[in-house]
Amino acid sequence: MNAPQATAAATRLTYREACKQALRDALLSDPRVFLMGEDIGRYGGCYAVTKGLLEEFGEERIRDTPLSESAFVGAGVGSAMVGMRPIVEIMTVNFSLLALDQIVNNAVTIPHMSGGQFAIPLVIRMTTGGGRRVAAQHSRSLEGWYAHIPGLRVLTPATVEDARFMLKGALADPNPVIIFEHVMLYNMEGDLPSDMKEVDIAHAKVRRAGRDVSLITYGGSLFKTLQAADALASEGIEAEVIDLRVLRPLDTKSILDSVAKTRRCVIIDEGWRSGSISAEVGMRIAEEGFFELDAPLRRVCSREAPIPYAAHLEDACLPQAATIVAVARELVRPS
Amino acid sequence: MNAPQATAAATRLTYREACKQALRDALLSDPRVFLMGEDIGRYGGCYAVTKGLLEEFGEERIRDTPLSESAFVGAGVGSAMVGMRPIVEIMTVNFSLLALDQIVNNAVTIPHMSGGQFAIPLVIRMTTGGGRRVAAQHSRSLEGWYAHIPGLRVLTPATVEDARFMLKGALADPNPVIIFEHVMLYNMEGDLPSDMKEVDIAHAKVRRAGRDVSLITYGGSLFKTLQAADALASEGIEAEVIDLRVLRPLDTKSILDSVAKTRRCVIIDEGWRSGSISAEVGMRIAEEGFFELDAPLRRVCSREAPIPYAAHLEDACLPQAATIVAVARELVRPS
Amino acid sequence: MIKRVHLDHAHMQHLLKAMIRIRRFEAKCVELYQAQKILGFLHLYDGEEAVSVGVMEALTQDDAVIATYREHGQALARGVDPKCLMAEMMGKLNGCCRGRGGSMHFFDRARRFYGGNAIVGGGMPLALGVALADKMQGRSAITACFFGEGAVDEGEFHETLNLASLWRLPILFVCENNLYSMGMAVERAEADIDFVHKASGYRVAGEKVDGMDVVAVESAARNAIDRIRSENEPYFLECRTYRFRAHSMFDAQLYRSKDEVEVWRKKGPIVRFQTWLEANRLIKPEELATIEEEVDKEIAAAVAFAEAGPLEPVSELERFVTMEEVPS
Amino acid sequence: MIKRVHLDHAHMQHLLKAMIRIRRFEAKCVELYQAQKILGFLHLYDGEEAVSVGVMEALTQDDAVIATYREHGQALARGVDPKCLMAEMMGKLNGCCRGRGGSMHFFDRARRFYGGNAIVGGGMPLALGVALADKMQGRSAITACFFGEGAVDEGEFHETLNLASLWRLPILFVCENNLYSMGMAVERAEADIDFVHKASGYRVAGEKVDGMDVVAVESAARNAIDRIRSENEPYFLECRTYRFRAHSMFDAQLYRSKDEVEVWRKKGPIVRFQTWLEANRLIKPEELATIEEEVDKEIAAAVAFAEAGPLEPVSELERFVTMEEVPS
Ligand SMILES: Cc1ncc(C[n+]2csc(CCOP(=O)(O)OP(=O)(O)O)c2C)c(N)n1
Ligand SMILES: Cc1ncc(C[n+]2csc(CCOP(=O)(O)OP(=O)(O)O)c2C)c(N)n1
Ligand SMILES: [Mg+2]
Ligand SMILES: [Mg+2]
Repeated sequence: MNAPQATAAATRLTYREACKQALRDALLSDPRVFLMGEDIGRYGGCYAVTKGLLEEFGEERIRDTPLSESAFVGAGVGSAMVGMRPIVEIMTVNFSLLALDQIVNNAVTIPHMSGGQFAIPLVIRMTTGGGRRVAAQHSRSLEGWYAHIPGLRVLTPATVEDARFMLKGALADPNPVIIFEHVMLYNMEGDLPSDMKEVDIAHAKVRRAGRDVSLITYGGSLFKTLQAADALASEGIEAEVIDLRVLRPLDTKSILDSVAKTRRCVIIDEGWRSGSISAEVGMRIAEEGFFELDAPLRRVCSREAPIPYAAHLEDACLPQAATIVAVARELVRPS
Repeated sequence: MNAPQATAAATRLTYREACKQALRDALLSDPRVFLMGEDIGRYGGCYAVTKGLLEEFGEERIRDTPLSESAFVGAGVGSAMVGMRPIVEIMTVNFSLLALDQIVNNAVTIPHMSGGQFAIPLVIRMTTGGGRRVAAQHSRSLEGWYAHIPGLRVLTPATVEDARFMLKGALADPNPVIIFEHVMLYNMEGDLPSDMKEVDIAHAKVRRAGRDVSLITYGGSLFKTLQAADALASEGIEAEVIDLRVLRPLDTKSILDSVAKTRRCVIIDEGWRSGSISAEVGMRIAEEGFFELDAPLRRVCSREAPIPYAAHLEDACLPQAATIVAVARELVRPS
Repeated sequence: MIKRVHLDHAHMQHLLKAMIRIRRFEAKCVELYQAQKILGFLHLYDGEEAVSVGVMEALTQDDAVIATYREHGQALARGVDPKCLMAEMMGKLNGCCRGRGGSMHFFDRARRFYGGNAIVGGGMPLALGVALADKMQGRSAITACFFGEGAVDEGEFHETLNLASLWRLPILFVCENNLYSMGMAVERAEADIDFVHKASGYRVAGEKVDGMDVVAVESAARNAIDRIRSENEPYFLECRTYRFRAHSMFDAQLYRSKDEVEVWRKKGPIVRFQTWLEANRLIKPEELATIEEEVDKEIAAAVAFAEAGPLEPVSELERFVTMEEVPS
Repeated sequence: MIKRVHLDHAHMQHLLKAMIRIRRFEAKCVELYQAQKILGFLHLYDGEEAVSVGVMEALTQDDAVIATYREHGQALARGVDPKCLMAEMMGKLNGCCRGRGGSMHFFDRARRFYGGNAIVGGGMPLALGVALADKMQGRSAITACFFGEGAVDEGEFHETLNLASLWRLPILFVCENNLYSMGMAVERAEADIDFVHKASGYRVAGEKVDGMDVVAVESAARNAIDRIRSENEPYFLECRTYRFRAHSMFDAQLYRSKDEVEVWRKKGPIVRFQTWLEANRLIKPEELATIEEEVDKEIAAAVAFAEAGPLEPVSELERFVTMEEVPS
């Protein structure tokens, strides 16, 4: 899972390191920024993202919390109402279920319900996704759920660039933003152009241009999809790969533009199929791009089951490049 | 919102009364059944559904719980593992966010993750929906979210018949089942054929046959949709109204059959549009019924905002018959 | 006990008036509810006025308040303009939340009133954040966090008390123990109804006060706040009180007897304080009449303001779903 | 203290063997992990063996167990077959959950072992249900609910203790206080580290026991269970213990010193009990050798069983997502 080699004017670093630099930047550039979460301090971060920040910024700004997801997320909301810029880490999306009341009933509701008296400039980071052999309760992909909630911005950095700079955009947003970091990406290396200072947090991005079929995806599935696109290219099928990047608000235009060109579309999503964000992407095409389509829409999602521990079963649950290739091929050249 | 008058062989009753009779039946016919929830006993039920049951069945079986959604839902899961048939009431879907960890991480996960050692025959009842002028935190429609979770059955009784008999089917299901009762339906009256003993909990139902457009809906929006169909009929447009009844597993065949006939489809859903169950319904059509479609898919959903208190604003947020009519008309006879 | 309350003539009248304001404001709300000008839920504070009035007296304008969904009294006692509140009750654009929040969701940024919250216990974690932000920004404000005794059953109570104590946050926890959460009597919901003892399980000090005695509440709140400042840690105040009316307008009150309610009514905070003032000749009949008259005028003005208020245009429905900037 | 433990020769050897079994089973797991035959998380119980062994001794086969995600020891002490556990660790079809659960999710219906749970605190509400169902069905079983001290911070702890007490459920709460939740020292996470006091806030009686002393734990558990039965209410047992190894295999242990670990290691439950037995000539060197040999054989057999086990066919992946019937 390596991106191309660094060019002269670029630095090579891991996704993990990119996340950390982003946090460090934020702490350095704005005294209102502080971090809260389980084991972000002394332990050094469950995925080592925050390692060293406690030593650099101290306990006031790098706040280890007890196992109290609801309370510390709510504390983030409250502090955001009173002028701070909290960055709250929930170790994994699985545990965020315990904090959902604070996110849904408070963070995203108060600005509107108070008639605009309060903004909630809160950033929540959490990991998502499977692949680590840690079984059902630790492997969910629920970012699609969050994309259902008005008032939230939902970001899914898939590249080192996005991991490095999406946080900056999120902090500049006066609204609650959730950043989903896919667990399997932390060790991935990539190049960061040295003149890069920010990325936009509003648009999808074409990661590979193509004319025969659109492969729309995000997060942890991006590299599998790019791999699939390479394989398809060797068969003469030119796939366009769209990285959604932002699950809410969805960048419908980029989706439609691609489909208008390719007239065929496969959506790849690590969430369970039914009611996933891939359904929404497809539905938007069926609503607004219907006459551009030459073929039925297709999805490659996770199997609709709790993700098992055994490696071969987990692999069978998650979207894989081979499946993407097969589905796209069948769509372009029906057998 | 009244169904046609009672015929000779039918009883007229409210949806509320139907829910209560269903609970009474269950308690009478199976000693393993018991109820837990906030204010279901002494108070008589927040919506008076359980009124009288405490007096009839006693405190052991009608268990008032403290305000501890996570604990008493979890208690339901545990007791279902050990031979009971709990029916847990969560007052409204809004509060179910506090119990989501128990539902997602335990109730639906344990059967699969334990390799089939345990079933969780748990029924959870909750109200859903808007229309009562109780503002954002009490008016959500999150049943679509639950429909995303493998292992759950999600039922949305919209008629007195379904309110009366879906519970029986739910209790016979060895898996966790959530029944969503729409708050605005409790006072609705309807006829119950006196020879009726059960309803199926696997299939959608055609509530009105038609050839020009399929209007697919469920729960609280059914009657608005039927009203819209009547209005369309007066304009010469014959709409077919499908009541999904079961949001998970979706009855894809009934959806596709209807669309194959009408070739046009509007989905009506009180959930927020993006990432709603209506997206899934649409996506299934776009995947499996694409070549049957003559027109883009359409949705009528709630506005993507927290639901405000003020009546005119709330009404503007929710799907209404007039909007359904307008969208369907435009689809059938583009202006 | 009363050591910290400076009970001069003006202050006594002020306390009485504040309670009467709440009582009459709500009586008017009931009328408007029956006339269907107020819709949805209506949770009356009738009987509990001394709690908010007493506690708010002890706060300064710099302090912050987290309210419950039964917050008419909390908002009025905090000094939120009755006009905006009444307009909010009636769903008008000139309401404190543009008519979007209604009875359960009053917000007033200027008065640091951080919202009614319709999720029981849902406001408690917010209190942590408000207090933490004040502390981190060097303000010496106190956050008064109101909650019913029913909220004590929720996990969020537990997590919040622990964090508040651990982080030594300046929070005054105000438990409005009116003995019921909807129809659930406190001893049926709580294994231990000694809340001060429960608070000690988080090393949060506290005390129980007669929530029907406005002076006692104010005094206890003043002491509590002194202690929060001197010890640099949160404090827990259980105010024993009682709700005279139904939980909301839909409640048949099957869970308690009329007699029980009657007994409590006699101990009501207004009747008690007023009787005491009268018995001790601390208020003249004409002063009382003036208070009542002024309150009635205020409320009439609030109703007029609300009636005259426009509705928010439907075209603005989506405004503030996302904010364009952080208000300052 | 030891009054309820019948410390005869056989029992002493049994306790020692049970602890050694856990220790060696896990040592083998580490090897297999390094060989990448076990994947994912691996949370070792190394140092805490006395807690599970002591508590499980006090249970009968009719009693029920709710475990944590650090449950190798809990499962072995409960008598779950090491073969099925090892196969589960290796993701095999002959594992106790067909290889679907792995290290954090052992289930064994026959032994009333209701699951490891990877959500901290997530098992506690289940304990309520299990105990309630037993009670309602007229069984006199006890439910032993294990949790780490980190789970005490979660709202579910609070809600569960309250309900257990309120409904007088026969639950033995076993708090495995190993002083850390991942890298969070207990005194940094809990405002009040006197857990027995905290439990009293729910009117749950309890006591603290030296979790490094297997006999003390067994004795305390037996007394606790007697009390649960006689008083018809739950009981809280805090077992002070220590985790000798990293939290999981990914932990650099920045949060504690090597010295601290070394000091605790010397107090380890096995070394301590074994030394005591030896010093008092209660075990002969050849008996110890036999125990170790038997355990090693058991584990070798478990590994062989696991190695030989097939993988679940991918075609069965969706089996049991929904059940076709309720197993009986
Ligand atoms: C999380 C949650 N569960 C249930 C409800 C429904 N409910 C509204 S008020 C209430 C009782 C609250 O009692 P208490 O906290 O004592 O406040 P009081 O009404 O007595 O002022 C309940 C159960 C809710 N709003 N939120
Ligand atoms: C709800 C939840 N939050 C966070 C985690 C991540 N996590 C796993 S174990 C652990 C520490 C648990 O500590 P404790 O309960 O004391 O058990 P111990 O590991 O010490 O046995 C944490 C934070 C989790 N699994 N579940
Ligand atoms: Mg109360
Ligand atoms: Mg621990």
